[in-house]
Amino acid sequence: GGKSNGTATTESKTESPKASGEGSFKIGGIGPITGSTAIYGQAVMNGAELAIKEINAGGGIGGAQIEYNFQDDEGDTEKAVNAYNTLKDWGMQVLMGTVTSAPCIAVGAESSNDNMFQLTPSGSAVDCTKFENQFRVCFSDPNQGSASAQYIGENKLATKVAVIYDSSDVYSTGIHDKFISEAGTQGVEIVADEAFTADNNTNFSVQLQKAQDSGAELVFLPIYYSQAALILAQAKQMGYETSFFGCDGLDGLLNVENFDKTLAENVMLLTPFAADAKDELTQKFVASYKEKYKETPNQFAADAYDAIYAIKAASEKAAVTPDMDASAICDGLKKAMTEISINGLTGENMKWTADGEPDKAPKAIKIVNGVYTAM
Amino acid sequence: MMSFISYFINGLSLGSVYAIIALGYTMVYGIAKMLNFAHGDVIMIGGYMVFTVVSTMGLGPVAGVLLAVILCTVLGVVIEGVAYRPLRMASPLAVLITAIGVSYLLQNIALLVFGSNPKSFTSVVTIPALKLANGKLTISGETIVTIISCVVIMICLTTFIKKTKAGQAMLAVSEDKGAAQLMGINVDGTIALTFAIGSALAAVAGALLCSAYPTLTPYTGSMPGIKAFVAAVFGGIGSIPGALIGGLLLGIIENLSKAYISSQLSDAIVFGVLIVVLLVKPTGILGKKISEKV
Amino acid sequence: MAILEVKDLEVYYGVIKALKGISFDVNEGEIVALIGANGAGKTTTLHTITGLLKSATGSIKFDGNDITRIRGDKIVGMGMAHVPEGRRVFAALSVYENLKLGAYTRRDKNEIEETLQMIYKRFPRLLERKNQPAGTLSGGEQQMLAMGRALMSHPKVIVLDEPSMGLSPIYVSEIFDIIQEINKSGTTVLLVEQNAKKALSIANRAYVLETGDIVLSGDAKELMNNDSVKKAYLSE
Amino acid sequence: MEKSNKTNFHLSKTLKSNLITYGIVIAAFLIVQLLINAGQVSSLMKGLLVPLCIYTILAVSLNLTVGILGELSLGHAAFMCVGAFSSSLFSISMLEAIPNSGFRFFLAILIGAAAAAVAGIIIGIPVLRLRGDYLAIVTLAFGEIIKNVVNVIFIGKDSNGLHFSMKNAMALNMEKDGKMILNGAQGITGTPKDSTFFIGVLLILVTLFIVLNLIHSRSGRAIMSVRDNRIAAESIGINITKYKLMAFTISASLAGVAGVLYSHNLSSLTATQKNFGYNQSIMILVFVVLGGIGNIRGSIIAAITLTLLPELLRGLNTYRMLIYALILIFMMIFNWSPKLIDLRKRFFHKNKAEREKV
Amino acid sequence: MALLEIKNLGISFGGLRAVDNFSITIEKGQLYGLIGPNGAGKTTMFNLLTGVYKPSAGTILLDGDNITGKKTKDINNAGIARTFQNIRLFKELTVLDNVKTGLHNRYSYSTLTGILRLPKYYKVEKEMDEKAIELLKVFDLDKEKDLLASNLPYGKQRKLEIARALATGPKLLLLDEPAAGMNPNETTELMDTIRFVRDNFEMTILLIEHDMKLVSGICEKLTVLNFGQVLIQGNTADVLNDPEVIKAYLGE
Ligand SMILES: Nc1ncnc2c1ncn2[C@@H]1O[C@H](COP(=O)(O)OP(=O)(O)OP(=O)(O)O)[C@@H](O)[C@H]1O
Ligand SMILES: Nc1ncnc2c1ncn2[C@@H]1O[C@H](COP(=O)(O)OP(=O)(O)OP(=O)(O)O)[C@@H](O)[C@H]1O
Ligand SMILES: [Mg+2]
Ligand SMILES: [Mg+2]
Repeated sequence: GGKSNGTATTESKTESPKASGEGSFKIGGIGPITGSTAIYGQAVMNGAELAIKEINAGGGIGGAQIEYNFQDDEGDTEKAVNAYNTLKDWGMQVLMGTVTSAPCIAVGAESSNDNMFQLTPSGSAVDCTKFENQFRVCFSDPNQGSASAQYIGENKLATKVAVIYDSSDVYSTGIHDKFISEAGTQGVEIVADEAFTADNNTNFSVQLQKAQDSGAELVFLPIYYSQAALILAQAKQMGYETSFFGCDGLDGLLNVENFDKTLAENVMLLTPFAADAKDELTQKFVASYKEKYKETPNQFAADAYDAIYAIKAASEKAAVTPDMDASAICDGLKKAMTEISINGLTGENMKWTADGEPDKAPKAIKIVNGVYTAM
Repeated sequence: MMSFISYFINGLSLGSVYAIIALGYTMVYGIAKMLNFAHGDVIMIGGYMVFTVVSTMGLGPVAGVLLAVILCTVLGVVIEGVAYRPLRMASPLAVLITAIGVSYLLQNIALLVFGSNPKSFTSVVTIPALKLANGKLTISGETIVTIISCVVIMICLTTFIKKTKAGQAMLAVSEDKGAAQLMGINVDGTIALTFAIGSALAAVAGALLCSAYPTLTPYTGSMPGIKAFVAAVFGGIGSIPGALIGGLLLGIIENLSKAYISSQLSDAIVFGVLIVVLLVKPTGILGKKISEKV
Repeated sequence: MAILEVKDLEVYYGVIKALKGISFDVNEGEIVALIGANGAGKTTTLHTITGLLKSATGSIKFDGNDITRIRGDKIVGMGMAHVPEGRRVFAALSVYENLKLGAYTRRDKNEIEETLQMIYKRFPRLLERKNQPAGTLSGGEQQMLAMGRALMSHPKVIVLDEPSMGLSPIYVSEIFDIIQEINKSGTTVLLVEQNAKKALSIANRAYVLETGDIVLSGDAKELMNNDSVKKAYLSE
Repeated sequence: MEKSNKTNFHLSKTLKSNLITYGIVIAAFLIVQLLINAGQVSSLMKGLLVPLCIYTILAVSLNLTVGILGELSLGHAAFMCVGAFSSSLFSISMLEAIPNSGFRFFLAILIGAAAAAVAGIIIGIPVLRLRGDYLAIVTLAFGEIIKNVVNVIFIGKDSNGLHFSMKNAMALNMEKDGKMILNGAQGITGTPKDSTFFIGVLLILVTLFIVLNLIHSRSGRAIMSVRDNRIAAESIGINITKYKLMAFTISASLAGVAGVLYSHNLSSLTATQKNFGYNQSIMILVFVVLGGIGNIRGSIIAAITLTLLPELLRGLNTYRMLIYALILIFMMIFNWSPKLIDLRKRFFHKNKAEREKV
Repeated sequence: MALLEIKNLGISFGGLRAVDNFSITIEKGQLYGLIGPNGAGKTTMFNLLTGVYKPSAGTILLDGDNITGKKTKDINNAGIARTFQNIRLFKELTVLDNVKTGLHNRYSYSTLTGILRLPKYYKVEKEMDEKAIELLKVFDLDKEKDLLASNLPYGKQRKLEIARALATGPKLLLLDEPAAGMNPNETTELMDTIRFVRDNFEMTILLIEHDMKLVSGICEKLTVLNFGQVLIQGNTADVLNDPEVIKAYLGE
């Protein structure tokens, strides 16, 4: 099972009680660990925890240990604000979150007000980095949308493309909108543009049929892997053979328990992270994640892992200390973020701009023989 | 034309899944007179049971479905006995809210036991798909099995209620529990039996739902549960053939409106049609007119 | 021999004490009437005997068995039938289905059929309307159905809660004839009636209930001549 | 003489009960304010103050439909949704035109209430012909429709004025300087944070004032008579449709007010299953039923308890919602089981009797 | 002119002709009885008269106005009020509020006045209270005015239903088996009350009843229904001695 064993949210590690406040950094996390989006929140919670364990074991941030507290927001804006306030009461100094976009925007209004440093691993909507205390690890949606369109166009993957997206999801619509507007300039024709909603996300027969009827050479799936797994299965069922292309949301596809990997053969995705990547960092991360949480990490876990290391790097750069208050730390980190460069799971030489966006290269990956291979 | 038929057939597949869930819903509603909002979650538990038996333990699909039926039946009876029975004589709304509590409970148990990651479900159906018109149209094995199961279940249930003593007892209990007791009917036993049957059906529905749309999360049951509830109302809640017709219609309307009107608004359209149907026929397609003697 | 024995029965509705410890018995083969004003607790007594209500204290014995804590449906299975106040027919079911449910505890198909025919003979209106939903019957027709349904179980003891309510005069006499007849054929009767005069005229013994207490009891004919009974229940 | 005294007593009894209800709200407000001034209130609690007001208003307003009118509605959150979006649209587009935030918020509340009332009438006219569970399912359906439709509306503003589409953001064809106001499923961001605890409490009091005074008036009796016996109500000349619609609309418009508070408390507004879907509608219904159908004070207490509960359970982390579900089931059985009710009644009765003896 | 004039009224349920070719004329101030065997169609007649069912044939004139096929509430406003064979009270309202609800259309203030508690609210509510208590006193229910209707014993519930019907200020009062479930003493009391109502409220009353003591005691005229059709109409004594009536209805 993918459950946490609870340590993630309880306050202190095995450190002595005086560690809290004075001697250690308090990093808070927010995301859905119950409710229908729990899968993303749990991955972030775990990925960050793993990073924190490593850092603490290695001596912490500039010698100070990290205390970690992750709060559930059920994927809801209101609950996210509650979670934020709970963390504030706990004494949070840095916020790693939230996981999903709408809550991230709501919490952003609070955190900017408090001048609390906020680094979201996966909040990809444009407004998630609206304020200057906000940064993110993942790509923004428009960024992924235009990158996908460019990649398809430049590599001449297809000229006729169908899109299937989740119109009730901020992430999916964000990529979709940009992709559509960018496609034209890349010489890519959108022949079918089909939506589904969160309430209606198991039956894709109509959308696939339309894609097929439109003669699309490629189906673009700016969605999460749980729905993508179903789309692939249903396409197979109806005998529709085409190529599929997705973004970072598709990562995790191969790790769906009991998933028939042959369905995903030749699926392409533009993602900064792939659990099967051969580099040492990824392999180590995947191995320890698997050991601890009994499942393969997806890109949410990787984003969170990187987020924690980015906080570490920035903190050390700014030379902030645990006895500073959140606002002072924020001032330091805001500046330091634009000065650091880290090698993470989701990119090498990741840098940040002052408007909070990461600067890293997406990797195009293709699933061949059931494993990710760089294209 | 070809694509229309194809949309239609896919709608039929979807509808048959709604129908099989609606049968269990309508059964429990018709007899126990309660909206069992936890029904969808019993379906989800059934799905996980099949998954565990088939994919984790490696037994055959028949064993999986059988064990799921047993587990869900027990679960249904336990839920009824522990959560609903103490509220037997209370307002139906109190039971409805308790059912919501049970629904949350089942979802969160599943979340803790099975995790939030979706599982890919191996179909329990082994019949090959039916290919028509030179392979241009396919009716999947799941659809065929689901529709046949629906019809068989519908016939069995109808006969059971019409012809057996237990069935008659159910009707009596649904009308007036006190008077039913005065006939010598064991009211608690009859309601427990109703839940047992409803939950067994939920297990079958779970297996077929997950076979047709092969993914499984702790929330798999909730939306189909609501849709099937709508289907049951559509057909006339409490009416067993109504559940079948309601389910099929719902699936077909949903798919056709997705295809021809808007894929984002298909739910809104389905609900819109439901409203129109109920305004024309306030008790659903096959629902009995409730005439109150003054 | 007492087939039904009630001892110190106390029943509450929430905090309202509706029965304040009543005791009475019914001998096998008797007709016993229970009379009393509105709200005296007659219906409550009958409900408690057939298990629709549970008593706080006291005991009820039926046919030698203690049934105080026994489930209502089992009591019916032991041979007790109840024509409830307000008739409580199964409104959506047909007259025929209602009658069939009356025989729920019986097994022998032929015997059931026999009783059914007997009831149709008694109440030809029910035969005429056998497929009509019971809820659309007129008040009196429903009363007949409630009576017929109770008789379908072929009970040892039948408890009747105002069986003549809503019946036309001709049927009132008819119903009292029927009560006497089933009594003759061996069924013990416990009867609650507003029509005290009629009730006392066919009963062997009677109890008078006042606000949850039995205040008088004795031979029916004697009670009929009791002044206070006359004044309270038999005014002409 | 004695009789008329009794009449006064009767009136004053409901009056007393109402005053207690108002008193509880005001006292709660004052205590919280004192604690805040003394710095005794945690950020979590401070953040929860406005939501508590929102859910209280929702519960009280739904109680009007469920408890007083006697109709089961599973779409209450949809009216909240209408109130939230209409008022947010207003506030965002008037951000510059009306710089006075107090006045702007006042207008926003009126607009939210009015929009929700209109939705209430539009939905109520067809729906209220249905009965019981059929009505419930149709309100649920309407709720889902509203939520779905909100998710496909795109509104943008540029130098040429407002643009509107139901397809996607590109279809708006806006100039370069265009700004999205309502962006489909991505909703509205940047609603001014005008909701305060004080305004929330004020609105609770207004809601209570409307609902309680309605109940104890001629129209209120008519509404309750329809609930208790429709046929009898008709037979004494009561216009059933009118009173049903009246109760439904007032209830909807108060939910709209709650929606205004909601959208002006968070800077991002999206219509999801969680906040405006049937899940939320059912949650509000849970408050009403747990607090006692028709019991206004109970609604308030239940709304507050059940909103605080999951926050208090945060320490339990992944087990949080599991425990919450168990507590909910337990509370329902405890509050509603006829056996337990009897037991409680008798227990208190006994105690009271003993106290009186002494 | 007659207060109520019904001509050739009819309705069927499926194949059953529940009321057929029914005509009756009732003068102002009369106390009129409608009797007949069970299932003869008496209650159905009341339902036709009050708009619960729509007649398939015939006309109903009240005070010269054609009210055939009108809605229940409009018929009540036109001046017909009724009670029900199976009691229909507003169970969760107090006894007093049951009657005040009956007064609904006779005392008026707007909903807004009610919510804002304008002076008019207090004035009208006070008038309503007084009027309602006056009515309750007639039925000796004033002491129970603050009880919930459902907590009244059966006999008092019947009386409350009559009080509520009277509160609407009808010209014609329809009572469906008012004495059902009452003991002889209570029935006698009820007879006095009905007479009192007729005299003091200048009411016209049409009642259905199986209790012959009540029927012969207070009804001036009778119509006997049998199988949906009028068997005989006339003065009470004459009708009750009619051999056909004895055979079909009274027995002995
Ligand atoms: N469900 C109930 N809840 C509360 N009190 C009740 C309930 N049922 C009956 N009572 C009260 O219990 C007492 C006895 O009622 P019961 O119905 O047994 O009287 P009864 O003798 O049958 O009267 P009737 O002649 O009116 O049928 C009455 O005071 C009545 O108000
Ligand atoms: N809605 C209906 N559907 C079918 N049959 C009906 C309906 N309503 C009444 N009937 C039938 O019409 C006949 C007349 O019923 P009604 O209730 O008017 O009788 P009644 O004269 O009032 O009898 P009682 O004295 O028993 O109350 C009955 O035989 C009844 O079964
Ligand atoms: Mg009684
Ligand atoms: Mg009648």
